[in-house]
Amino acid sequence: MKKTISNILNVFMPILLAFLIGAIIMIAIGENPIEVYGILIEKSLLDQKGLLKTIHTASPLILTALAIAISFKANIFNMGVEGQMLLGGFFAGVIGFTFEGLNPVIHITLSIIVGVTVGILFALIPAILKAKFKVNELVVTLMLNYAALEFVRFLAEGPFRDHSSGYVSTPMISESSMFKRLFESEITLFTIIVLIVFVIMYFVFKKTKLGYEIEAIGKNRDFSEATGMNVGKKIIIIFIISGALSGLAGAGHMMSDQMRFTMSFSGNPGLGWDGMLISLLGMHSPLGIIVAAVFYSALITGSESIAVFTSVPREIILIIQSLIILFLSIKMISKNAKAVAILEKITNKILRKDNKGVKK
Amino acid sequence: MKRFLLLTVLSVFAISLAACSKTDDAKSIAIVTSAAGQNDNGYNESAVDGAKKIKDEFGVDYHVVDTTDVPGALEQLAESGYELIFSLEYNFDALVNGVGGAKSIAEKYPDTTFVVFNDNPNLNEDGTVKHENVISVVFDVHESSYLAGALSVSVLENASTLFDASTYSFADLDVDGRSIGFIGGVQSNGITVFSYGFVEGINRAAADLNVNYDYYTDYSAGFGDPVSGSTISNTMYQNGVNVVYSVAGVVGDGVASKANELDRLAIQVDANKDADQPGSILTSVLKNTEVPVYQITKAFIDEKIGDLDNALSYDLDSGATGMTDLAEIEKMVTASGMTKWNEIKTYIETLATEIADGTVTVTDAQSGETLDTTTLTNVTVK
Amino acid sequence: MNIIETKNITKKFGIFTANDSITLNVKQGDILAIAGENGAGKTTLMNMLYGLSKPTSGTLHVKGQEVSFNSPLDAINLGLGMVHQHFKLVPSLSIYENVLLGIEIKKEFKIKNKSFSLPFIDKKKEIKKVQEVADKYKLELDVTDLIKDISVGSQQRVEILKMLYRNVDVLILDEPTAVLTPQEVDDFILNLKELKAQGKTIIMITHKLREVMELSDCVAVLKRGALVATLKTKETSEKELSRLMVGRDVLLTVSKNHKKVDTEVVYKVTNLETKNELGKKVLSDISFEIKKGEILGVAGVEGNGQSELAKVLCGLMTTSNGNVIYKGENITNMWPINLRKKGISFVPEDRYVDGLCLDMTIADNIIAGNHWNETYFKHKLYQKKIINKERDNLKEKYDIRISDIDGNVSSLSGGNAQKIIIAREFSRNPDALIISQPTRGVDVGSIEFIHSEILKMQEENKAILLISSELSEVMTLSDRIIVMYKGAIIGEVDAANSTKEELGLLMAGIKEEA
Amino acid sequence: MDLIANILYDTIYHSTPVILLVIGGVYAYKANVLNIAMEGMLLFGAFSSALMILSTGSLFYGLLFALIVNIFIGLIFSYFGITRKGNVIIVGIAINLLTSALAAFILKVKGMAIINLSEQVDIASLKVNIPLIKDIPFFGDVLSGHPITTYLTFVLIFVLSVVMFRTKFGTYVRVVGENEEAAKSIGIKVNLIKYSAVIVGSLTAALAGYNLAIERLALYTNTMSAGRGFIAIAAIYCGRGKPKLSSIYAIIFGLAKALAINFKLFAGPISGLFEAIPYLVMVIVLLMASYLDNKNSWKRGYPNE
Repeated sequence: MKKTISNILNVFMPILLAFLIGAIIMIAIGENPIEVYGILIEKSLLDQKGLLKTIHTASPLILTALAIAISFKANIFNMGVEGQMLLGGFFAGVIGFTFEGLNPVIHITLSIIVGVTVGILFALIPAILKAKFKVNELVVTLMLNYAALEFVRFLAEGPFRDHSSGYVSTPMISESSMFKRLFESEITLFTIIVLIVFVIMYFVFKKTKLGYEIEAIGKNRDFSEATGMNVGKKIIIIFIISGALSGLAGAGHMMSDQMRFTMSFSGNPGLGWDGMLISLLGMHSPLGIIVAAVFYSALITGSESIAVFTSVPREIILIIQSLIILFLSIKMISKNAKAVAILEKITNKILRKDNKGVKK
Repeated sequence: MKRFLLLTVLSVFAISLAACSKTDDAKSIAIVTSAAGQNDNGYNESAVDGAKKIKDEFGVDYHVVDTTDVPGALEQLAESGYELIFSLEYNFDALVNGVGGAKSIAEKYPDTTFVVFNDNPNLNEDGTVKHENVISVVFDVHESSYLAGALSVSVLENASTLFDASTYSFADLDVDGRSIGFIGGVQSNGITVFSYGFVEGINRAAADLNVNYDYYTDYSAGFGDPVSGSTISNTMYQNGVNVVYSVAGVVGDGVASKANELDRLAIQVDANKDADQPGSILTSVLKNTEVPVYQITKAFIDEKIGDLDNALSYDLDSGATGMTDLAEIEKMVTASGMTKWNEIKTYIETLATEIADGTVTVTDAQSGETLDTTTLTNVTVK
Repeated sequence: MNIIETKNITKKFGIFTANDSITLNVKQGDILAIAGENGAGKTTLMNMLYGLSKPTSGTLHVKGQEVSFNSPLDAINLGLGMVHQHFKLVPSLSIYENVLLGIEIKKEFKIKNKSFSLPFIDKKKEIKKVQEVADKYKLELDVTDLIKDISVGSQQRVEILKMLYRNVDVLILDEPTAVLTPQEVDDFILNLKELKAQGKTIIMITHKLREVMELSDCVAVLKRGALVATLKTKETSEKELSRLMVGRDVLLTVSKNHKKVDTEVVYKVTNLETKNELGKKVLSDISFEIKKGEILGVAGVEGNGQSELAKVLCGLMTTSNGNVIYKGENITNMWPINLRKKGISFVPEDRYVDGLCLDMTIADNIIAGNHWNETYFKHKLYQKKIINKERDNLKEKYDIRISDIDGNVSSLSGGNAQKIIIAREFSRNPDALIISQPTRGVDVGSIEFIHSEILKMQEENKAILLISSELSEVMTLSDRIIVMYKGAIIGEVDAANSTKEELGLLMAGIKEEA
Repeated sequence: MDLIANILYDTIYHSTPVILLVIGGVYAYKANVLNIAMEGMLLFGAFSSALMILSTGSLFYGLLFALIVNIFIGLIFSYFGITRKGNVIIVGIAINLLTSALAAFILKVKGMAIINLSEQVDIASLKVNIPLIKDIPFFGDVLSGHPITTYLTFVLIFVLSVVMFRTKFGTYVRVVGENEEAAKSIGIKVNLIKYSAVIVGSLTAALAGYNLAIERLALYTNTMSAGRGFIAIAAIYCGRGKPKLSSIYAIIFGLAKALAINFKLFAGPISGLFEAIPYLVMVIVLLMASYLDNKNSWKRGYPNE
């Protein structure tokens, strides 16, 4: 009980504290934080259209967060989710605009396969470097993100440029490779695909041999090697899954949201980095990730509303996001803190009441 | 701890109350800026200046939105009742065509007029207008770039007459100094339109003076990093380039500061930035969004917006594009050089007239034209 | 005169009481032994004496003054020095740098009799001063050697030198003989007696009763955090002490019947060789064979290649030469998973690194190494029921005491944690076992149990390789013993007909001329 | 100036900020704290010095302010990563995001997109022309005409190397990184040493930011750090934390960047790809360093880094 309470507090305290600091900053520049947070919440969660948009925005983020989670869980730092996602999205887009008039099912499937494959291939570079040559994957993936960004920039400016566009952009993907909008909202079939992938990943994490091995490798690499879990091979598998999820995220973002590649395809700080925060918020567990993803994308859609309806710079949300990560990095409340004990008493009381109710 | 929880609960309540009570403003306009943001000291900022002017004159309020989600912002603004929205970002798909089977935003909000810039996406294949409530604005920047090109050559060829010898340290014209550079953010029609006009202007002046010029280009500087502007222009200047024209947002600030450092010349773009590095910026090629914002909003206030064309083109005469008044560079001209300087100014004016009356046609990449390099008799493109 | 007194010292970690109201007096010039099982609270007590932690309640008196330490520095300043069981040395630094850590001598320059210190370290002066002290106490060290190049025995002398240089009067030694050869232990005892003669007071934590009897003047026995007895060494016996420590009579040695072993060779190693990162051979020309139903013991001072041998045999390190043959099949350099599939079990030397995953549940630790087995992962899916059942079976069979059956391994004591490994590896019904340091840091009761389990495996005709730095363990359990020295086998003896002295000489690298 | 001299001059120019990050960053590395917040510290060093110079016009105040602000960031990093034992990678990422968000936010509140210091700073006058050397053909072009921080940087390589290996502080840093328990047992204040090691890095990062924004361009923009902090981490890894060796890797990056920029002009349509080269060079360098490290290893398995 104590552990659960302190775990919950350790997620909520950082969020509250970050919002509090955000409020202080807003007051300092003479704005009304209550109004700003009001718009944030109302437009992203309370309004039906906004809520569906939030869920739509959350879709690729769930995938990048899972991509981060599977690697971080194994104590492998694949910081290259951003790059893998960019390349996956880009090449899914290339398939999207190269073909025209295909059967939508075939076209969409083909684009997704290409996006996923590219994500995997790009993830294999750090994977092989790590598995075969023990090169630090953290630094390599950080470097490769920049290389990937420059590479797609080159492709978007050169070979795959939309000649009619005034800025760096590839042509718009064909109608047949777009995910159709559902319920007059921004939601598309992609969200449903994400949910299916999520269920599969939940299963992988919780119920399979791979999930077991990932947990062991993450918690004690020497132990895993000694008990015959061939860590090198597993590193490659983890990177492949991570890359596939990232590639799928990029492909889905392309085909359900962006429809063409521009230099702001990934947003700021980028779907991969957002995914990292979500994974952290959700403590690398699948269920946690899905809650965190909705919360986080509410922040994103809400921040756009802030830009539209108030004069507070949208960057306030970036500040709040980074503060949340910072505060999340530590345990704010220990299991033995007073607050935990008090809350435990309260919950116990409530639970006991419920129990009585059931018995009667 | 309890206090925290209480605070949250309370704020959520307060928030919901506050948020529900937003009233619609009567007649107010919105400007959705491009990625560079409203403080870019150029393209976006002059649009905001136009709106400010309107506010001062007619009291019509304006709202500026910096966003990464342009379609989302357009929709939210239209939804909340704005009737005139300027969208400065190059992002038209959702507005004009609709994506993923959804209705286009223009169609969804027929009572709102959307103004887009730099392109005309609002045309069907057969040339008819798609949405009556979308106005596209293009600037004839190829023409102003043409003038800038001609000015560059004229100034370089007469540098020894115009300026004090110690003011600039130009590369020797007879060695490799007859070189001019162009730095673009990306390789796209929106950028090459400047470059083509510029190089044609160089060619014109070079031909008139019977000299030959080298033309260096780089279209990969991006729009965000002045450092890359500084380094790329440095390589150009080190290779003998005496004037660098940059069309790449704040990248140009890096170029201008490099020009200042090396005592050469730079040409800026969008707004009048001549005074940023006095004496080092030859001129700025204006893309003055203030003019269309002001004019269109005025039409909107007068309820004559329906009379406007769906495609507005702003040429040299409109004042929305052109060169600056050259006041900053003129300060560098010595007394003895003034005669020559006035000669050059007259020459440029002649060229402007020739463009206006159609004697000279400048390649317009914006409308899909490509540069025919064989016409560049006196320029070698490197 | 009492140089140190503790009055009702209590230390609590959360709800756990590590030291319960301990009152202890140490006379100046005495050698006091503190005996007790692992987890009895010996180290906690010493850490408080040395300023590494603070008592929850109670007071500490040094030389009659009540004191309160905020850091080891305070303890050192009052003349208390400690040598930890795991040496606190920096391998890449030299001896003198380690000794002077924290009290470096800076370069000085003089102007008109006034001296100014520079921020740089005066290496020459440092070497000279440290060497002087080392020579004074006859510690036989060249202080410019790097720690990573010297033997474990020398490293311990460096730790002692560190304290002597700081002029301490009281030396606290935590399990000082664990890493020494029998000969080194004898030298060490002489060293301590010399220090005592020079007026130093010594407090020694140990669970080795032989040394308690041989060395100390008095002995304090701790059990579950409480002081159960303080005795004069002369007036007690090993047997009494062990009963006080464990709370019941303990078989100090298991009896083994040296039956005739089979002639069938199960496990064979020929000319095995491997190198470290610097390209230096750490194993050279290792050859041996193990027959069915035989325990081959590997003795030697730690750091003579035993760890590397175990690593190579477990598949965690590759060979640069040589072969491993198991049941006639060449299994050299196979990955751990394949070795396990072939029916070889491993008990690694460092149980918390290679043997267990502290942050995983007991059940998950139980199936590790067997996780390729379809029973536990049918269609690659986790079979929770089967796995938990297996866990409960083994818990019963191997007498593993667990407070929270679904908890993590980190909640278990050393002995019970080791039993999990033993249970996991022994229950697989392997044909060969590679066992390293099976009872290191394990309480007396568990040692007894583990030893009998090993012998049981022998009864079942398994081929067993037993690597241990605990000489008595190797001697009581093995049939034959090979001794490793500097990465090679220096000699082989028959366990039944050898003596501690004979093995001790081999361990020290001295080979008797035949 | 001919091409080779130009490339070499640019190499020094592009290496300088990375070297600064490296020689400060090695301290945290050696103290066993992976400081990937270098990126954010670099950016904030640039930002705070530019902001201060904008309002006071004084270069000195700008640098001083950057140093103070960066000490503060170093303290935040240390508090979360060391005192509270948060995962330093996550703390680092948070600091990187926070610094760039704060800088962007402040600029927006002040109504600016970038900070342009052309009125306050004259870059040409900041360049130091070394008498005698500047007149030597070729070498003069390469070695002379850099801002003062550049020369300071090359001096600092040796100074900080001496501090690392010859002084008490340097020794403690290495001891803490190698065997924390040993350090504790003789009363070294481990956290104090770690804090100091991190702060050495934040100070050189402030200097690097000052060099990048003020001396080179008289400009600040939100994207100007461009991954240099991560490059520095890569260089530190390759050089195993040795100041001089790591600096050499930083120079390799500078060379790759200089080559990429100088050849871009002649590369035509593929010039865009050149931007990726410096990053790929670092990956290859990492691979080689790692290969050499593990060439003789007979151990299987992957150390937790």
